[in-house]
Amino acid sequence: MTTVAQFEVEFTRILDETGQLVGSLPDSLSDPQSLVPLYRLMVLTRAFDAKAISLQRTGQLGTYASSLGQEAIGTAVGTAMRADDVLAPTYREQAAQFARGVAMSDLLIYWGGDERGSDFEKCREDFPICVPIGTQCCHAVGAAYAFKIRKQPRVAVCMLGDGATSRGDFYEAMNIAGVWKLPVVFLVNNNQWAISVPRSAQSAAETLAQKSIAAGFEGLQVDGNDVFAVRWAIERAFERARSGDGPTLIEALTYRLHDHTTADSAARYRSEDEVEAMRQRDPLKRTRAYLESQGQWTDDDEKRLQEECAEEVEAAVNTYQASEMLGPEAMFDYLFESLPSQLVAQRDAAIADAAEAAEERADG
Amino acid sequence: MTTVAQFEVEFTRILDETGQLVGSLPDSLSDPQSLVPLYRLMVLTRAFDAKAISLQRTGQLGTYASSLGQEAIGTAVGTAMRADDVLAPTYREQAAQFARGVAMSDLLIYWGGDERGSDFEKCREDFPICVPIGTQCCHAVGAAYAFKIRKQPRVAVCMLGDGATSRGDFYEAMNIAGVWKLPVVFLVNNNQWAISVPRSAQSAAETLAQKSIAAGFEGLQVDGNDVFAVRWAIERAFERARSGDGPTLIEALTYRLHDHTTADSAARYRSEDEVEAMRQRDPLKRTRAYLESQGQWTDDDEKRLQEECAEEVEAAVNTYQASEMLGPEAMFDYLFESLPSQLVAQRDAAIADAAEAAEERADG
Amino acid sequence: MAEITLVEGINLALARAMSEDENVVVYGEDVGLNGGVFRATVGLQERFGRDRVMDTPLSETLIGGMAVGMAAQGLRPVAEIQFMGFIYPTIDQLLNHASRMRTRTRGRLTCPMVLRTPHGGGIHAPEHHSESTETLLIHIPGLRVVIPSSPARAYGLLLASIRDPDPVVFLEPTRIYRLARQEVVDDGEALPLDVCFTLREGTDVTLIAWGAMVQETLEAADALAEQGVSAEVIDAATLKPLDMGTILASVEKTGRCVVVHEAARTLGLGAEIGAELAEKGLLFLMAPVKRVTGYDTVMPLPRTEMRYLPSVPRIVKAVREALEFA
Amino acid sequence: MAEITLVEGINLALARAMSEDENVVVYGEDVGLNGGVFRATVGLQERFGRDRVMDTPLSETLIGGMAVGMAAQGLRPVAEIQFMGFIYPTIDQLLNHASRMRTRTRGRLTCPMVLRTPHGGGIHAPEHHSESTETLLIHIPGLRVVIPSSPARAYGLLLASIRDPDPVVFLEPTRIYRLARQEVVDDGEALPLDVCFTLREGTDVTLIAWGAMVQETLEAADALAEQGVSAEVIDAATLKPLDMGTILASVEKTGRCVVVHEAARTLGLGAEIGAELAEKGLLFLMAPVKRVTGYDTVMPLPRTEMRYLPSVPRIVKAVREALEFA
Ligand SMILES: Cc1ncc(C[n+]2csc(CCOP(=O)(O)OP(=O)(O)O)c2C)c(N)n1
Ligand SMILES: Cc1ncc(C[n+]2csc(CCOP(=O)(O)OP(=O)(O)O)c2C)c(N)n1
Ligand SMILES: [Mg+2]
Ligand SMILES: [Mg+2]
Repeated sequence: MTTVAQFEVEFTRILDETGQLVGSLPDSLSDPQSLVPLYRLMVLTRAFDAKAISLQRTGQLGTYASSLGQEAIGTAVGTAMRADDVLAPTYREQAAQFARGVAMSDLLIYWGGDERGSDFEKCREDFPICVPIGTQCCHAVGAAYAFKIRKQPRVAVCMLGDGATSRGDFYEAMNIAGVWKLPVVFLVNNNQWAISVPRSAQSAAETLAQKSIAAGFEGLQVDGNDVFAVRWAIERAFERARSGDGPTLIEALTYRLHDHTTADSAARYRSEDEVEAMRQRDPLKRTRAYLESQGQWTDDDEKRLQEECAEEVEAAVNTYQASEMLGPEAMFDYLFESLPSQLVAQRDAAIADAAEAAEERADG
Repeated sequence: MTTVAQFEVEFTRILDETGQLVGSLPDSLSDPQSLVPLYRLMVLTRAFDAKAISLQRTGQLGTYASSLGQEAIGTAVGTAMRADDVLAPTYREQAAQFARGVAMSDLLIYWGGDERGSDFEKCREDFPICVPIGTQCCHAVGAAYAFKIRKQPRVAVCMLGDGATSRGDFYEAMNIAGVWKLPVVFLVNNNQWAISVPRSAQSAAETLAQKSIAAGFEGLQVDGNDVFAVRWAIERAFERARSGDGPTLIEALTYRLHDHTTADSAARYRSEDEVEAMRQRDPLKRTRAYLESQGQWTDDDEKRLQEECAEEVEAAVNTYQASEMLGPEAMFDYLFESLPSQLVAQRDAAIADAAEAAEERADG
Repeated sequence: MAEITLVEGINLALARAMSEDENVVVYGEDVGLNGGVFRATVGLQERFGRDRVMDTPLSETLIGGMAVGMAAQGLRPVAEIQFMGFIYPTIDQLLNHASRMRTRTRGRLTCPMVLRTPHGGGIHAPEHHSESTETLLIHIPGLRVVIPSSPARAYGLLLASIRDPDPVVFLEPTRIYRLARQEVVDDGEALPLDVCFTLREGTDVTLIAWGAMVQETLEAADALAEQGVSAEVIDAATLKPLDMGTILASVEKTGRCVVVHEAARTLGLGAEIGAELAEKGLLFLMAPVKRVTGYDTVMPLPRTEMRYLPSVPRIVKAVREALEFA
Repeated sequence: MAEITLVEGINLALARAMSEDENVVVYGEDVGLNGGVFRATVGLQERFGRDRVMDTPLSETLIGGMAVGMAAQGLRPVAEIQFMGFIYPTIDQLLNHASRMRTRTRGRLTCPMVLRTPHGGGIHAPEHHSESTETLLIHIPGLRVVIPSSPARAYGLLLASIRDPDPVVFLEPTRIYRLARQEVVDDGEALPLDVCFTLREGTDVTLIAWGAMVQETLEAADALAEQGVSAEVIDAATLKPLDMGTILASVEKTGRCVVVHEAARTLGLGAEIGAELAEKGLLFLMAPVKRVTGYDTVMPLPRTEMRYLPSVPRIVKAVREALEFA
């Protein structure tokens, strides 16, 4: 018997639960001022989530998936990316999308049930939110391939959940990324739950980071509630990707504090004790504590920030609520670059039906 | 940074290329007489392959996939299995199927284009040959689940190729096998090629054995041209499975000496030098050398064996060639347990059309 | 006798089938402790144990394929795909294996499995959660496709599907999961898997629908009745094999046919019905066969999804056109 | 001007498209050095390099999904699935993403991809290698489905498919890959993606077919001509969107229609044609619309596969039945 391969998976934390540094900050964050925007984005995301939930509860928004407790991950990823990188997000990476320049109103429009919410004004090459779990992995490697053969120093970032790591897509995408050395980063938001299925029932793998071993490239684990650690890991992965060293898998350990979505009741399948314990690991709390300890943050700053965020969110809600309903022709007008003549009759009928329905509503 | 997981992949060889033992035989093979049947099955399989190829070349058989050079794997696997275990084979595991009791004539009937070739008389719970690559992995775990909840000490064996390890099915099946601790063994016949795609282009993973790390269970690598090593590894895996310790992945390193199938010309994409070098590692040659060195085998034995095998194969060919064509009703009669009335008209039409066609042939 | 909803009818049938036959196992994503995202499997894990009601990892290909292996061993897997929009990875296994295992092995191995999945739109669900792509399944030889439109038919058809010795895809119309209550006797009586249900008799036109569209169609029939039009309403229910006998007999009587489905028009099941009428109905068809369907475009997000779905006015209009044909 | 086969027409179009537009990349299993198991991509890797002609790992889900990502970046991926029987894992990506990317993002991202795959039976190939499941693709809104039946149409339609700004599935009839040679001018002229081709004019009956069945249908038309029956033969070619205008005009002229396809009967494309005729043809249909198709059963293994496929006698018989209807 000879040993023909050996692997290790490392875990990294820089900022502990109490807000103490237990490692060194990445160079990009050496200026203390650079930390405030990270904290700000996390707070904004939390304010947005809270508002979205309340809109949903009052019938003003569709089903919504909160990122409560997981804001550090998207914040680190989104702020580390360059403008011309490409993000392939799930429905739970609001912070990353905001950092990319997606308007908060667009996310509301999307969850309000309107396609225009995916027509981002900025980051126009980012993929829209991906609902079919894991399928975005294939898109990310496709984009990464384009970067590679065009010799562009760009990276595709694929975000996915712990549940998504059980999908064949994830594995097939990792496998080709490994063998073609594609500039792509797979970032697993391991929030311990896939709806009601706990991480332990999802895979016997001791870590999700080790799944990249199957594809022949590095996987690492970080504290996902530590925005510095996630930044460190993703920057390292970007460096590898941009210098032609191929993909990286990052598992960010976090916890889904909220129900899966507004359509879910987590109380059915997990204990409040567990959730309460996890609240102590809150990424915002520890970042604020650190900023305070560095003299970078005061209660006044906090108060001002909370107000600013509330205003920004409110403005987004207003934009959302002012958006008019799409016309019936919209079902047809983006299906193909130009509508085949075969569909013209259907389009006409849809327009006529909508008009009749509107008339009836006016009459009735 | 803390190390949170560590893995190793071991390679095992017991019989080297020259026929020398470089490790110890598994207990089940401690009686020298027990080795002869292994050699016999390998020789029989090779004789069968050669005949099938010649039938195909002369228009008497459909496309055929030879197992030339890979006979040790199926031999070890098939002979290690208990009668009530279940095999989920590819199209290239003739030796395993023969060991299971599949009639040689059935394989000819199958490759001759007749469904009855999958209606094995023995091993009636084995899956038929699986052509859509990797899909059988899901079947094997399904069967293993039945064994588990029924508390039967049975094992499902899933055989697959190196190419198949790139399919999501393989990974999804491994993942659930790991987390549910299913009594299943994944045996990768790594013959270095998936049609024209070399192992190196299939995955960046240093070994295919390590792919099980993604699913949280052990993977090991063996010399697939060493029938003793494969037997050792599969017996070990069976023991684990039967004692509730779950799945094992075994990568058996071998080489596809023949074209992918009779429809392929490997000369287009690989050098004769490479093939020639690999011929030196032939599993039959080394087993015979070992048997001879142990005084278990003589030239006479060899001659007799070759004759016996030729006869057996010939008998199978006769059975195959005597098989009559299925009637047109056969298209319908195995679709459902009982044919829905909706299909009766189609069945009648098919029978009538076949009768008319026969008449026309008779007339013309 | 209790008044129950359609989704409760599903639950009742599952429990019944599980208590009758220990080979029945129920699995999928979130079907265990959580009882399914629509509560269809609620209570089953507690009652029948974790060996028989299993939460799987998030692996749809596997969910489809594992059933084939289980069924080959004599289990009766009843697998759930959480929404129809996520069923596509199972097609490989349904088409290449489940529907063929009996044929391929001349009956040596069989595949008595059920794949359940919520079907259709109109519940303001997120993207990809409102699909009605039954065509992709109906076209597959060797597969049965079933969809109920009432609590009683949900109970009876699901029982039949689980007991059937061959693979069945069982679609569940989410929009009417809880729309109405009906008395359902838990007597273990299954319904046949190859007949349509004539829900209302009529003489002027035959309306054919299934799943949630049965509701719209019955309402349209009501509206038409007020206009003096007598509509026969048929719930196709077993989409494959489809009971064309009942449909042809009805259209022979009424002379007119309108098919209603939320699936996209092109090659929705309405196409098969229309084509059968074009072959067998020429002597009695008095009007064009109309199809009121989803458009050949993507199901819109919830804010405008109702524009996509057939509505009572659209159905009434099509019937009026058929009646006015000359 | 060379006389080439259909598969050579494919190869010619691929080479043309690649030399015209550096964004075109060709990938799949064995398409590189090996030139494809049917030789459709032979020589391309040598000519255009390994960055543009790539052998992938054996991962069909990925093959489908990666195209979506490439296309979003402005590449024009032309992916190959080795046989149609292995296309099913791509349906998830085709349906949930490729066909919807433009709609979902209001045109911000698009998906100009082509998925090529060999189609159909009759070549005595192993199990799962003789499929004709175009229905599963035709039903998907936002997807084009194309199939040629001659070398020239292979060349022109494939060029059009690659240049098209939206996703196209391009089916290649293996049975006629090398059946006949035809002069094809490599002039970069594409054919339209939404019109049928009328291959032969006639007055008594309209025969509609596509892919390899065009050959059988033309032979049947010959046989019918000998019997004094004048058949119009239409190659549907672009199965989605289907040019019903040409078909309706033809049937209006002939009064009779027979559709021929090797796909299973139920919800084969013949169903859509039949249903359209049941809606729009009542005033001119003189006979039942007949469908000569594969049966609703599993494509048999090669020894008996010809029993499954429509044959010249089956086509002729259906036409005779239509002619004798009164
Ligand atoms: C392919 C697919 N299957 C099922 C679902 C339904 N579903 C939505 S979210 C979810 C769980 C996802 O878990 P995970 O990947 O951990 O992400 P999280 O929601 O925890 O962020 C499921 C099963 C889906 N959207 N897509
Ligand atoms: C899903 C699927 N894709 C493609 C094919 C066509 N094909 C047949 S064998 C083969 C290569 C398989 O390679 P490997 O798994 O290494 O097995 P081997 O043939 O080398 O034993 C391919 C691509 C197939 N049969 N199934
Ligand atoms: Mg999760
Ligand atoms: Mg191989």
